[in-house]
Amino acid sequence: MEKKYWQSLEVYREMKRKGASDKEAMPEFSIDGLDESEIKGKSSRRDFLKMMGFSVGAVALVSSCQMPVRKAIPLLNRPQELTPGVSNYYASTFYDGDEYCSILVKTRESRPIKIEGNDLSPISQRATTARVQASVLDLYDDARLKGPQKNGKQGDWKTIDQEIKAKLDTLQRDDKEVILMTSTLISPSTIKLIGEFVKAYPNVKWLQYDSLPMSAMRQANDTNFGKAVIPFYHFESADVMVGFNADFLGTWLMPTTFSKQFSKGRKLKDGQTKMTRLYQFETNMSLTGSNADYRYQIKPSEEAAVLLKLYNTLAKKTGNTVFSAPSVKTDVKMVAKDLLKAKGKSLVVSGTNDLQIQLIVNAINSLLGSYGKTIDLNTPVNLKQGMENDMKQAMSSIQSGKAGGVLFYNVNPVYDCVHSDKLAKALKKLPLKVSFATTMDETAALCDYVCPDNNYLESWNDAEPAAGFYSFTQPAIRPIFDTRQFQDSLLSWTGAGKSFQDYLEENWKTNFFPKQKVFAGFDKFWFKCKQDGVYYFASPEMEQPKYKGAKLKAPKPKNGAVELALYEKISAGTGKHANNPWLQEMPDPVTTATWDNYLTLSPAFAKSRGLEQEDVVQINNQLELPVLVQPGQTEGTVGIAIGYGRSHAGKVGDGVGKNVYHLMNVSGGAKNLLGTVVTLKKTSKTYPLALTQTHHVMEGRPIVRETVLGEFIKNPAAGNEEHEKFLKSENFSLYPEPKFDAFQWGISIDLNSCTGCSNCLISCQAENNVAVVGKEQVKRGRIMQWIRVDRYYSEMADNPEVFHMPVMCQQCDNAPCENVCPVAALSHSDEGLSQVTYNRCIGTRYCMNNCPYKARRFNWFEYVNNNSFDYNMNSDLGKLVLNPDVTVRQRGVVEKCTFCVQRIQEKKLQAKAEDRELRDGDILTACQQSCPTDAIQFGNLLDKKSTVSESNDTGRMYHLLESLHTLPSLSYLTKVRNKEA
Amino acid sequence: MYNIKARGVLIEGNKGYHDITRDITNPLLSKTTPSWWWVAAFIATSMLIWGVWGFYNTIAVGTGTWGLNNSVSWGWAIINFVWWIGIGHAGTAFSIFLLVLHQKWRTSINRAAEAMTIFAVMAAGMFPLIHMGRIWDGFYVFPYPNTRGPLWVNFNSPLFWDVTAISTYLTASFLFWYVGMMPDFASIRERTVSKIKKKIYGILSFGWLGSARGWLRFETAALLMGGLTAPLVVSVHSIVAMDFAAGIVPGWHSTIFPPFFVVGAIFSGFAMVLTMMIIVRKVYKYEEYVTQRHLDAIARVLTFVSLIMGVAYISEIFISWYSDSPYEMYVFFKNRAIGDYAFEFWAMITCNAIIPQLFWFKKIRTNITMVFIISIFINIGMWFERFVIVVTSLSKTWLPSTWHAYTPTVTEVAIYVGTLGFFVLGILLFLRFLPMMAVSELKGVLKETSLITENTNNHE
Amino acid sequence: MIMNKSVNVRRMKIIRLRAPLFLFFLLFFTAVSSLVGQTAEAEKNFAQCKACHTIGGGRLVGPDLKGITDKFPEAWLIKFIRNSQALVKAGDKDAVKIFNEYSKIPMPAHNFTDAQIKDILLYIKKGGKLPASAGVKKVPAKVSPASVQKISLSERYVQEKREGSRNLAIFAVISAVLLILSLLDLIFTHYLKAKWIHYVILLTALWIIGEWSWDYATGLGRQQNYQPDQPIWFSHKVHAGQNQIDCEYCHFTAERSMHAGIPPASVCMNCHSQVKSGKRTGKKEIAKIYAAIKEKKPIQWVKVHNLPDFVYFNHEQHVKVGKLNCTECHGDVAQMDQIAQVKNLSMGWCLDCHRAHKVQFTNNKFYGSYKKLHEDLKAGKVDLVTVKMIGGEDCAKCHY
Amino acid sequence: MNNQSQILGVFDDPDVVTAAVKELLQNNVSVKDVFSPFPLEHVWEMLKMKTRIPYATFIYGALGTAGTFAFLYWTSVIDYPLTFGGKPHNSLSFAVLMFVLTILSGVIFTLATYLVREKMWPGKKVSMPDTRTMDDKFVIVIDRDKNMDDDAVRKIDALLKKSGAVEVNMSNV
Repeated sequence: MEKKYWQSLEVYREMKRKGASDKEAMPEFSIDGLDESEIKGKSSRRDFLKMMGFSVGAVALVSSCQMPVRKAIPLLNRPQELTPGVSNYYASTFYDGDEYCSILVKTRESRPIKIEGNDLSPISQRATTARVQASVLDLYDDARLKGPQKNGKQGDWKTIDQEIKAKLDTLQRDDKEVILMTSTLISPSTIKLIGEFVKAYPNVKWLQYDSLPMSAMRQANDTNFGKAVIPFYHFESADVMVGFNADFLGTWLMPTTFSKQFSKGRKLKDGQTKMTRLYQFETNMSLTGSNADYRYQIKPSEEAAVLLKLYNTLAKKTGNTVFSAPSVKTDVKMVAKDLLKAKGKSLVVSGTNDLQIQLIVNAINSLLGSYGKTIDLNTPVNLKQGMENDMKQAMSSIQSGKAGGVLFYNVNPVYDCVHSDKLAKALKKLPLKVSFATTMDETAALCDYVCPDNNYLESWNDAEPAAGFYSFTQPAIRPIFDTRQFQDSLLSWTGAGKSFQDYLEENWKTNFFPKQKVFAGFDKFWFKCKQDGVYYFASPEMEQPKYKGAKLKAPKPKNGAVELALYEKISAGTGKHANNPWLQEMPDPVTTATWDNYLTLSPAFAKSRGLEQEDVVQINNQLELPVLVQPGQTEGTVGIAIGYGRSHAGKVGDGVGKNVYHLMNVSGGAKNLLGTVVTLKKTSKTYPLALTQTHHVMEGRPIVRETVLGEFIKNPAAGNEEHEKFLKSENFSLYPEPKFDAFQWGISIDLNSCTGCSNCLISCQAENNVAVVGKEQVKRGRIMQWIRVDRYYSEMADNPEVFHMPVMCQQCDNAPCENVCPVAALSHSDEGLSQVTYNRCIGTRYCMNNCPYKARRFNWFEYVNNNSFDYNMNSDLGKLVLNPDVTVRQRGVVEKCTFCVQRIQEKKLQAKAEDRELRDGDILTACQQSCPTDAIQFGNLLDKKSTVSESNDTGRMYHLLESLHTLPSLSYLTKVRNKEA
Repeated sequence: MYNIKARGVLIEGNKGYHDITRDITNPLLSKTTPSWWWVAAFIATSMLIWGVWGFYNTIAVGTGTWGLNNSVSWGWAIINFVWWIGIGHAGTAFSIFLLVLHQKWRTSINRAAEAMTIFAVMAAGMFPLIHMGRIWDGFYVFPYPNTRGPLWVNFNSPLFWDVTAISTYLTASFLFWYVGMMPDFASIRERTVSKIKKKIYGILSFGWLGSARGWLRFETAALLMGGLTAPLVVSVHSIVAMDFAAGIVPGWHSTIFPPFFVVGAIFSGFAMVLTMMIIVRKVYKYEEYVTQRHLDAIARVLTFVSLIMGVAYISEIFISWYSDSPYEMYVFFKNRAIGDYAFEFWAMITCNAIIPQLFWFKKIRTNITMVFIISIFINIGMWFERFVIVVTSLSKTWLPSTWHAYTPTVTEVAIYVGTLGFFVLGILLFLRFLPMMAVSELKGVLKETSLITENTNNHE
Repeated sequence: MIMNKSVNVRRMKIIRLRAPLFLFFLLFFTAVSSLVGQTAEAEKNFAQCKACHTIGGGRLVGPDLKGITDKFPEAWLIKFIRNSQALVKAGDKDAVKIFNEYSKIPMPAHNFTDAQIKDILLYIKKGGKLPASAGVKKVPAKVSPASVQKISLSERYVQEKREGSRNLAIFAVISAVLLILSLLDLIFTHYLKAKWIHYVILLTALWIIGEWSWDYATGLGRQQNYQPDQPIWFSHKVHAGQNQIDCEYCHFTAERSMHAGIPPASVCMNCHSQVKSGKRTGKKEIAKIYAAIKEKKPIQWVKVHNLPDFVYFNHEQHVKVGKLNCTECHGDVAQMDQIAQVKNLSMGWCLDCHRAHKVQFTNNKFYGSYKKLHEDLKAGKVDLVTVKMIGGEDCAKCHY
Repeated sequence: MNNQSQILGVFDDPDVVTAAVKELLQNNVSVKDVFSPFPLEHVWEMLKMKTRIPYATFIYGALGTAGTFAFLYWTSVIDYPLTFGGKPHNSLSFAVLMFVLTILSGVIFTLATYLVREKMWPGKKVSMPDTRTMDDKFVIVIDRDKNMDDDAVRKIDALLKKSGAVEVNMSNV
């Protein structure tokens, strides 16, 4: 497989060398007599890719005659040879040091072009997050290093290997410590390999470093259970969940898994009337908080106290030991009542990396008997293994000069550790500094050697996210550049003359294969592993370890002082993917801001400080950030997102926002996002923020319709009275309602399941070649994403309810847009789709005015091959991510969601080719495919048994703005909150 | 006869036929171009050039150079388009309505008014063009047989009606205008001494003789064309109105729009005529042809029309309240009256419905400067009306999440100024090279009005 | 490009002239040969077999022919030689067996007359020796007369179209000049007194110019009759025509993918590992394949049939599902040396087919979903289901 | 024109001309034509001049309506029916276009007919009996045919003078 791609990449490089002489390189596309527009369109269109396709076809087989190509086995199609124009899927694993996800990689002409969730994985269960979706673009990042670097200059592997080996040997001789600093590693084989490496160089000290550690929880579990582990949580089996500053639907630990679990308990499908309840105590308005049934605002410094108060109330009721607690006004009676009611089916989590707090949480959970029910200590999660003390020691030994060398793998401490400046200074003295970074990041820039690692889509690897759950990474493409996998580097330095691929295979042959009984031969087993991408070794049922109590105490809440609450954004994360334009332009689900981080304040607090949106504020008299007024933020606190302010990310990520890692709270020993005390000073400056939404309340319009569980049980159509009214009113129309034969495509969106995570948005962007337009354009209200996740507040109060509503083209049967297009570029298909024909569009924009949902986007500029929009579509490398089945739109045409018509056509064709009827669920739109909560259902409305028809067939179903009688094919299900009315 | 009496003498200073010919044709025949003409022409041209830059910028860089966004995707371009079309109404409305109504006092104004129509409509026509995202594919709007299936156009689209209506209107008005000029060309042909002018006007005059039979057919044809074009005048702006009325945007979707737009058009048109004629009669010393009474007549018409406008505004607001639709009500009571665009809204009300009421006073009506100023105000007010309709409605439609404000950019301004320049330049050329009043018609009315002269004199 | 087109033109002309001659010769000689039997012609013809077969010299591409006549009945052999693929497709056991045994390399079809084949078989039986009796006669290279005829036809079509449009352009220019002249005369120099002449000229000129501009405009962005030079002078006539190689043998993805697929050099090698020289071009062209493989450089064929990039066209849909014949869109490829685009590939052309063409409505279970149409079909409301009736005119069928 | 001469009575007042024409007709002198700087309705009546252009116009209009509908129906119902916003193919909105195009065809063809009947085209050479008719004079033209002897001419001349001609000329064109 991969070899072929590499071959045609040769062609691609050749072209590059020839300069922009695409024509020359592919005469088949030099057509005379094309009119201006088409020629313009040409360069931006899929011809480049087509050409790849063809040459791939050709070269592939040539090469395969010569040298046998090692094939990675795809999941769906088994290609004897690659078929241009047909996509292959490879099961693989996404793991970037923070987040794990099992995925399928969709490749066309052996180019990875899309990431899809892998439904065979028991951990991520076909769910993905925005960052996973966007990761495919990192593969085609121009900032990637093209080869090994020595002192910032391109070198070659041979010499660099020799030099590093030599240095390592010398360091070993005068036994200086060499620190191997990696992100948390979940790959058993890699860990084994590192062990061997350490054997070879005993002076090497391996430590795992997390930019956002969870060491406190491990410690707490160590004290309480004698196991320094992160347990596996089961939100699906909890009736009452209480979160303390844990954004488990957005960013905390395993958002994909937790979203899945969470949504399971809240689906009101087929007559189910039970629904779990979520209490959220938090400082910032997080995604999880916005989905909570009850949300309490607490200051960081109050968290411990509140938790202890909760514990005490519970303890009183259950007659356990009560600890003295400082008083806080937050009322926890109701929570306590519910928790006790749901004893054993309850779960309390805290995202705060603070030992005291975690101890209290454990105490509460054990008191409620959650262990073994909703918390499983015997399947520990292997993420976030970094322990603070190791890092501290490392720092000291680096500073003291005890260490002679340091190797950085998948970490960027110079950017994201608290004392980055100290570290940077200290590094200068070291004789050997090696980084395995894929790009010249802040740390790599200070190293004398950079041995660029492969992108994960080019690598072999395995992973064990949680004990017993294994998962595999296999290359979907040969390394594009002269890069080498980290593990291969280690292997070549230890002098083990084999590739990591063999190493991996051997390791599995010797250590894992024997453990299983299913497969007789290893080859079959290995094939299966690679085909499924995951493998599960059932561990024997074990007794949960006994809980050993510990003294619980809580500090007095600070009063008056402004407390800072740093948080992780869904899009930016820890800043690893800062150079990914898709993520940068992804509107934050809660603030709808793009391209920046900012200071969030509650409206009241802002007013009291005389601050307006976009005013620039000085924090601790140094760092300047603009204000964003955020309802729901706790009074007297401010929030800032980490993961911004990269200086060495690349052309996209550099200088976006400000780096605030140094503001993390290290007072409690472990470094903690919450609780730093800061001072605010208003400046005269203002700074524009690019928000995709400027009005935040519904003005009493029946847009998102909601009810509470009690009402819903009484009447499933509760909160949906408007719909009743609409049905009763005879909608007089001059024309008969349109009828369809065979197919009428429809989507149903369950607003109750949708958490607003916005990952559909990126998935859609990747699938449909949606352009990135940059901050300036976003600010001017010219976003391009076809899906808009609208966010409304119940009112601009201090603790509003939040609604998330994905809005894309509703594919109306009486589409107002179609009527007004003068050139017939919009028409209605026989399958109920509102078709948009880009090449016919002349851009009068009348349809945009006439679309009540404003779901149409206009290409205000040429977004392709345009230096003023220097994102992925402006570089030949970046263009490799484009989906060849979807037109890249030219300047001046209107575009919109097509219900992924290319996927519809593909699957229909497949059905025809296989001479069978189309099955429900054959077609998955991009948004549906990637939805972690299955809120989006696509299918045939004429087929009464299809999932979409069934979910529409409830009292909760309504159409957006149905009173307009546009007859949309896209329907919504009312939101139900589990609240007392 | 009432109106004539009331209006009294149409041509003052006891002129004879020859005087008329002389007065009207001299400016054309004179070799020297007045210096004010050059100055005006220079200013107009420089405006036009700036506009050309605007065009270039839009076509070369993209529609993104405008202030539009995904929510407000129509802006100045459409506003100006409607505004110009409105002005374009004056001419034809003037000549044709008054022709059909046998209003003799049109004679000294209609020619200029028609010229105004032609150039205004041309100016208007530029906006839909430049407004297109892909102007190079603009020909797609024409339903010509092609090899795409053949793929025709969407005949349901108000925009397509627009294209048809406006091009028809332009053609019809132009022909009507030209036919009216043929006899005058002939008289110039006979009068001029310069060989070239003789040749050119000879060609233009189509060999007009002025025989009795000729006049008979001429009159019939002219009357027929006028009669046919009259409904067109109404239909054109009704159709422009349908661009909005056929849309579902709250604030657009309203049945009152077509008549409302037509009235508005006539309003702005007459105002523009007033503005122009006041200047022309000054620089060309035509006080005897465009008399106080003419201006007075127009002023009266304006007063009446502005009342209609006022009613229209009120009924619009009333209907929105009566509809009880939250969306409609939001547009009028929140967004327009007290929203971000309150200024534009109130400016519209004042300029169109209130200020013209000053015309009730004879003092003001007869004070040329005041009339001039008010006419300018009306032009501005009508521009604001279009702004209110287009922008405020779009900026806050159905889903609050999509609400977005709009501010124009320099490119849009440039294009607007450019069209102004184009219009002025056109008028200047017209004044320089074409008979700016219908000579033959003036002669036609000279006799009977001078008869009136006597008896009106008796009256006064 | 233009240069070599004219070259093509010349070659074609010659062939056209020759065609009848060939016919005559052929008839004559077949007649003679059948009488004489076991002539030098057999040896001559066997030259074609030598590429892949030996007589007692072991296997090459194909089997050793020694004693073949004893292994198989003559009738079968004749069938096989004339068109082996047909037999294989028909599922003839032996044929399939051989086909598979010799790594699925098809034996090119040979259109010999029975007599000739019998002759050859005799020749083989005799171990490839000539009896002294047979006098040696010269025989012209044998080209299938039918195909010669057709070549000239199909290529002449392309030629004529091309020339036609060129002439039209010339006419247009001339008439434009006339138009201007007549206008000048009409207005200024009244040289011709009779006005009507002017008018006649004007009208005709306008008409011609209109014709031309229409022709030109519709040709914009299209390339009907486009016949570029290929890096290798590859003749479809020889491969698809004379040797009857199935289209999908080389364009192997046509049934599985949106692209028909341009055959990789390795596919060429299946046969050309043995067939090292061609009748018309000798070793020159075939050598290029070997070169390509040696240098691991893909052969950069020039794409002839191009659709605009905003059109999504899928071969699988048309070839496999729609059961269309390749020639319906690509013209009679089997009769072209250099491939030319015969159809104009305009949207109108696509639609015309979609409107008229019958879908596999009852043969393909997929269409079972169209309940209403099926009822209508039963009720006889519609007699056949065209693509149009199931949304074949929808924009999103091809544009997304 | 034919080589015979004409009698031209030149007047300078529309009403006088009208009177004069009446006078001449009563003395059954055949008035060939009257040239004037602006239309004189009464003269047409007296000379019994008629035009049928209105009928033509009506036909053009009718054709315009029918033609437009035919075209619209063929294109959007028969030739390539596309569905827009759930509207039927044969849509009410045709009315608008039919209305507009009716007027267009009416206007254009009326003008064309007028030009054809008047035999007018750009740059047509004309010779006027008296160019002053383009300015302020009105001219009555009377053909002098063979059988018209001098006193007959004189009689006409006198008549003209009597009825207020400022001058009477002979022209041999």
